[in-house]
Amino acid sequence: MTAYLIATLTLVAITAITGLALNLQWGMGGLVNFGLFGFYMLGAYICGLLTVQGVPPLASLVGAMCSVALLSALVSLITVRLSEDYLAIVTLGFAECLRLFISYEEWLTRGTLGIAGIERPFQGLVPAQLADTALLAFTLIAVALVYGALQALAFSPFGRLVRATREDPAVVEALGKSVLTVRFKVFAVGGAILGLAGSLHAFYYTYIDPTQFSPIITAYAFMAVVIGGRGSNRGVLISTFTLILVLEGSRFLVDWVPHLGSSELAAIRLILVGAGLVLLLIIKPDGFGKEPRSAEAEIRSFTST
Amino acid sequence: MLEARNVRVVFGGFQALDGASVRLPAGVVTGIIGPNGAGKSTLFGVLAGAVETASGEVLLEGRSVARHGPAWRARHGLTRTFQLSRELAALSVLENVLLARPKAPSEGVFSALFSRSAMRAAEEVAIEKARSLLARVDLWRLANAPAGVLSGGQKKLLELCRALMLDPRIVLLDEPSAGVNPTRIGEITEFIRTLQQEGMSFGMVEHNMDMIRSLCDRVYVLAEGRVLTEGRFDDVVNNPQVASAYLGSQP
Amino acid sequence: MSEDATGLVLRDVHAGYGGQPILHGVSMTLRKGERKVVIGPNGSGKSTLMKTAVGLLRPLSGQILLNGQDVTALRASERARRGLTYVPQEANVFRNMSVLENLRIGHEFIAPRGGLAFAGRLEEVLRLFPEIRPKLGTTAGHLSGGQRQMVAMAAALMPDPTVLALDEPSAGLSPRNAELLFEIIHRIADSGVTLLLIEQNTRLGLGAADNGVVLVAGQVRLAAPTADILANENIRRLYLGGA
Amino acid sequence: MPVIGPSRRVFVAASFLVASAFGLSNSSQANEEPIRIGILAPFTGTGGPYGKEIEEAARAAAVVINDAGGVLGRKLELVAADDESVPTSGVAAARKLIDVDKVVAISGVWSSAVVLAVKPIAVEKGVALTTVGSADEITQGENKGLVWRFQTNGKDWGAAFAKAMAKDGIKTASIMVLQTPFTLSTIEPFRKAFTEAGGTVLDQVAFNPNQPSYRVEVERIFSKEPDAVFVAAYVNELSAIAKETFRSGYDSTIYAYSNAADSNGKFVQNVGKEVAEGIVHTQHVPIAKSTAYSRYLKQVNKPEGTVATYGGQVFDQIVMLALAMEKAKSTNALDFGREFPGLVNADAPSIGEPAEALKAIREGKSFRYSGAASDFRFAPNGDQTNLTYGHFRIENGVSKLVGEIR
Amino acid sequence: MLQLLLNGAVTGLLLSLPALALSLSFSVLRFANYAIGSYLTCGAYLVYLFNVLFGWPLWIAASVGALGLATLVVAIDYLAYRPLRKRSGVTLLVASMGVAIALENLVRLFAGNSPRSFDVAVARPLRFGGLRLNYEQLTILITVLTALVLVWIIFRLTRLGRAMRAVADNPDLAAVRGISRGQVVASVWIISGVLTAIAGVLVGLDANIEPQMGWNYLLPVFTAAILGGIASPMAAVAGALTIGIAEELATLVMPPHYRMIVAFLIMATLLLVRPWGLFGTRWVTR
Repeated sequence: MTAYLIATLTLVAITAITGLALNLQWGMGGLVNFGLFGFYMLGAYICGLLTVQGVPPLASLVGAMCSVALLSALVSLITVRLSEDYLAIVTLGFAECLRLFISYEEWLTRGTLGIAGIERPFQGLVPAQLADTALLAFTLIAVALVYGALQALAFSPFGRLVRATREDPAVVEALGKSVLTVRFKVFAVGGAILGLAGSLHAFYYTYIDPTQFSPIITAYAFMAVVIGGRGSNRGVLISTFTLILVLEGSRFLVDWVPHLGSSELAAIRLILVGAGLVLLLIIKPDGFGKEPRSAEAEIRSFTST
Repeated sequence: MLEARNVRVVFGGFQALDGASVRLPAGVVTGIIGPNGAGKSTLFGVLAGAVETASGEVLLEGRSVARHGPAWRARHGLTRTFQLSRELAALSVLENVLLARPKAPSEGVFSALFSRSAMRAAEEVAIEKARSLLARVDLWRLANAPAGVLSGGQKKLLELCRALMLDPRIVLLDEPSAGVNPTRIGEITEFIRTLQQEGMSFGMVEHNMDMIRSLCDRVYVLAEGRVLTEGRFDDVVNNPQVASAYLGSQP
Repeated sequence: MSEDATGLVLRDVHAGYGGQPILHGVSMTLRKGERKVVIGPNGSGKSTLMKTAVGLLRPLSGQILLNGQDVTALRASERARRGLTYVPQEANVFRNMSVLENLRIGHEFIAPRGGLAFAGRLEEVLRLFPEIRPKLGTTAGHLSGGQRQMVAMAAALMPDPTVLALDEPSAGLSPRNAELLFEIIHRIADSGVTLLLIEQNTRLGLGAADNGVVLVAGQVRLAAPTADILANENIRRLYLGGA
Repeated sequence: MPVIGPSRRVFVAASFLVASAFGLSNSSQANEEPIRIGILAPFTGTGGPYGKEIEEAARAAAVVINDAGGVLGRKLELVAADDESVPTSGVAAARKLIDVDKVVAISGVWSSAVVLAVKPIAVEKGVALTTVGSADEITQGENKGLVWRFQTNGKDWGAAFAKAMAKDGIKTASIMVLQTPFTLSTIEPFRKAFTEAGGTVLDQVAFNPNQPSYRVEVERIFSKEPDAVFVAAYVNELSAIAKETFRSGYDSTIYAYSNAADSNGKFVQNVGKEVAEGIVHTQHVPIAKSTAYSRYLKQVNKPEGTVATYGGQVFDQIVMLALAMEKAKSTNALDFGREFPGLVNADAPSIGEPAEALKAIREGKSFRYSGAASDFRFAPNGDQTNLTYGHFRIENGVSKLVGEIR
Repeated sequence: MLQLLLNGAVTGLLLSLPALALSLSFSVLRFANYAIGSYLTCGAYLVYLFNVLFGWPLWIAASVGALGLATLVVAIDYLAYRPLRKRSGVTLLVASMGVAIALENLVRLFAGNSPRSFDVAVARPLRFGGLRLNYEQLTILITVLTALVLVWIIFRLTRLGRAMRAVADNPDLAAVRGISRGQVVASVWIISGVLTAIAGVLVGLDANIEPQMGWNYLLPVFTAAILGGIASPMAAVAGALTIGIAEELATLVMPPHYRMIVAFLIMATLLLVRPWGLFGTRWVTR
């Protein structure tokens, strides 16, 4: 059971990082990145391909973060003019095309066979029995760093600027800030975080293939942010935990309801997951947290008309 | 100072501006009046760089700025307010104003992550400046409130503060008095006059003739995308053509 | 005064957004055929009052009566069917539909079926607004601000309402257009419709009404004939600016 | 098809009695915890159509084993989990099976991608992994004798198609292949064998899982009018492609995997007799004439002659796990995993009835297990060898065995 | 080439019904209903139930099934979307993801995973010179065109259509003009339910009936709707035709498995030139 909890917590942590990245891009920045899973996949693939080439895992991770950040930022240049819905579909289309490319360009990515035997960071240094625990520790550190960095950003003038571009890009332009630059940075930072999450995915599974990456990753990230309360990093952490708890906990259903076939139980489990999600949205309208402010003036009197 | 030459703007077949030319000299308030749909706001959009022109030129301090967007122009001393207030509703009043402070390295990702004390110091300076602006229009008491809860008039004032936070040399005011409590219009007028006397230049679209009369040296009258006439306020309002197109029986 | 003689009554209405009250106990009575204007500084709750009166905002407490019946719990669409129509301040026409369609929509969901025929009403309304007759085929979104205001008012008049509520008709209009519009409002009022008006431009607003209500900070500060309000130095100085 | 004769039945009953007596006499052992085996199957997602068949077969085998006294005096207990046909969910489910349910083996795994993702964990945790996945990579690398494939590998299967075509006199063929590790693994071997036998491959297209339509691919491949088209796909895609081919007016013969073109009769039921007519499929046999297979069909109440390839293979997995544990006298997969080859490769009399085989082990008799899905042998790496492929043709809605390919 | 165009046009028409349903509900409710794919699946299975298990002729089964789906869709709106109506479009989008997961698996629970077909024999194609047109394509062509004309008539010429367009244009104004939003919302769901069910039948005829059938169409449907300009329902049809034909013609220059990339590139380019969609009007938010 402990081993299972460790593995599940690692999963929570990776999902949390993905959720945090989306919270920066969509929660704060208003950029509906439906192609999130594509950047995540790219992170996993770059990291995976580098490690199997013999590059040390940590270096691969950094490489993945940098290259995904760069590519993500480049995509932002193309999409800067698009409004919400169109940005969503263009990023989604981009990610799907990327997945096709990875599935078919076998010379580079080994196609649908995937990449096996990905080395984890510090693999040689920890005994095999503690490998999962070590990875969990590593992942949790990553979550803490990402969370810290995003909180710092959220409370900084940069965070304010990002939220302002979400509210009204034209105003931001009129105030002398380039919306393109802000979006570029948001996509780059978000891309780096997604690259990190993807790399951790590769480390966790040690085997990656194109079928592991689908829009469901994007969907989970959106669920995490919406349930967590848009803009709140703390809320995202709580909601990812809840989300994985629901998803994984429902696996134990099979043990409680023994007289139904497994096909039926599997279906019931996913029905409950779907219904639970809707219910959560209805009964928890504000999510788990609230959006931070960049500056609170030292006055508390608050009147409104 | 700021000049538009023979500007044409077309929106999907509709001629919003049809060869309009205006000059906004330094240190004065230039008024732009005209009936609805005359293209006043479009003209401001062109001057500020938010609206693309089909032809014509925009000169800022003598140089053509056609290829520069609103952000660049704002960094070079030209900013604007909007006809319908565009406050950032989810941000606090203070944040709305702080946003407009001149571009600084402390606004980047790097300083937010690795150079926080410098960032904070810069913030404090900016907050102090924002405080003095907001206090002047009696909004400081609402500094932490989300801008969305302000009334229409307060939003207009917030926009004005936001524009001034940039330390601009020219501000384009699009109907600064619309929706503002009449008693406060006088204060705004005084505020603008003070700033003008300190050397700031303004362009102003306005329907409130009292305000135009007391602030503007020169007035342009726009109609159907063209400059109908220009001149001193009194000359313009006494122009019968203007009266029939725009002013009606008032003053 | 008996209640059947009244068009619209508000009794101790508290209303606001997200639980935050903006109106603090507003009461007023609009008699049949009366023209009433609500004025007051910005943020005093004029628009909230209007939205509550027509049913776009559910009051937190209080009562609203229309033609003697309690309509507090009814939605805007149901109040419209009982004779209260409304012209919002902005976005007051269906932009992507033709002027004729706007007028038709103004009529067909409110007028009782088998009641006044559309064609007849259209003629009557176009007589009030001859300016829009040539524009019937135009998409409403392509009209100028003043023309839109007219189409919006025409649409609101189509079902022959008992009470017409206008939210700042002069907003965004040039002085000339605002005056033209108020000429039309006079025409409408003369046709016998009960009129509730919110106006920023106090000079025009008070000029068009019999009675005025001064709203300050969500409360009625003064309710009096317009002539009295104009004569009240205090009110003039505090709320009406130089106008 | 041999029917279990009376003597055999008596024997089964007898062994049953012996086994229960054995169980009773060792009541202390009978009280012990059951031995748990995880069934990781695709109950939802692309592999959904096969999940039920896999689980039923595993349950049938467990009943047979438990009725024969269980393993080492303990009952087998199956814990099923849904891998949603996706590696990530597969890993999560596998971790739960291993760490929470403490299974000694994970069986049934259908998708090659899921196997490849689960394999590192199984190997690390010392849990046996038996699969019906066909990708060559599954058995490659360090497996510690834990990973066993109950399916032909793609290489042999591809070659079998070439041979079937050669026998049918096919000169020109084209290929439509679903982009998955399993299906792709059959393509190159097929091409090579087919070309070597003098055939010409005209064209090849790959397509993606879950495409809304296959019209484009069908147009492109069939318009060149090859004698045959090798459609490497599962039942969903094959159904859509077969219908599309028919209604587009093309006549090339379709060759497909049996698990797609028969699949418990679902294919014909789905596309209709007319469309299915003449479609050729191959699969390793003898599924139709083995004792173990009959036992399986009887246990799941399916009529004789049903082609349920994955079912047969999974049935074998559970039986083999039971036999291996019994033989190794251990429930540690690192011990019993190594017994797999010995159980089928021995030069000894064949036994197809699981209960009999169990008894033989307990009695120390030498034998070899002859499986339900095939009379297979194991190579040291975990691949099955010595497979015979059935060459079926659908005639009037029924699969007819027209020959065998070795 | 002509064959490719024909096939592409038919595929596009097939896409156009759910795309129309999607943008119809978007224009009135302001959220992109991710569950449209599973609605399609449910529709197909309902019709399958009547057609195969009850043995009714397909067209009767389809009519009853379409009404059944419409009821289901309205019920889902009542249970899941109505309590969230005041919330942002993305919240509703996420809710519809939940609905999609639940519905798809509800189908699985009752119908299992195996592919199924309607009780309709597959026939050889009609030939016009070199051009082949199969019966399913013909059915699609006639059904979709009829449905589109009917929707157009409802939309442009009826009281209900005006009410729908009015709510789409300006919900608050529509309310004060006496239009009951609840009724319009229900009508929109009924129409989109019927359209989606018809699409489900046509997809089932074209390929298989299986729990994932709608999911497979989701991306093309969304692409088509957005390409047309998601808030303008009739333009979604044009978007769908563009996607269908573009994907088909793409195979002339690329391997078929990459045809989505071409469709994507066309879409991206079009959106860069016309950021508000191919035929849509500029989105006014303020």
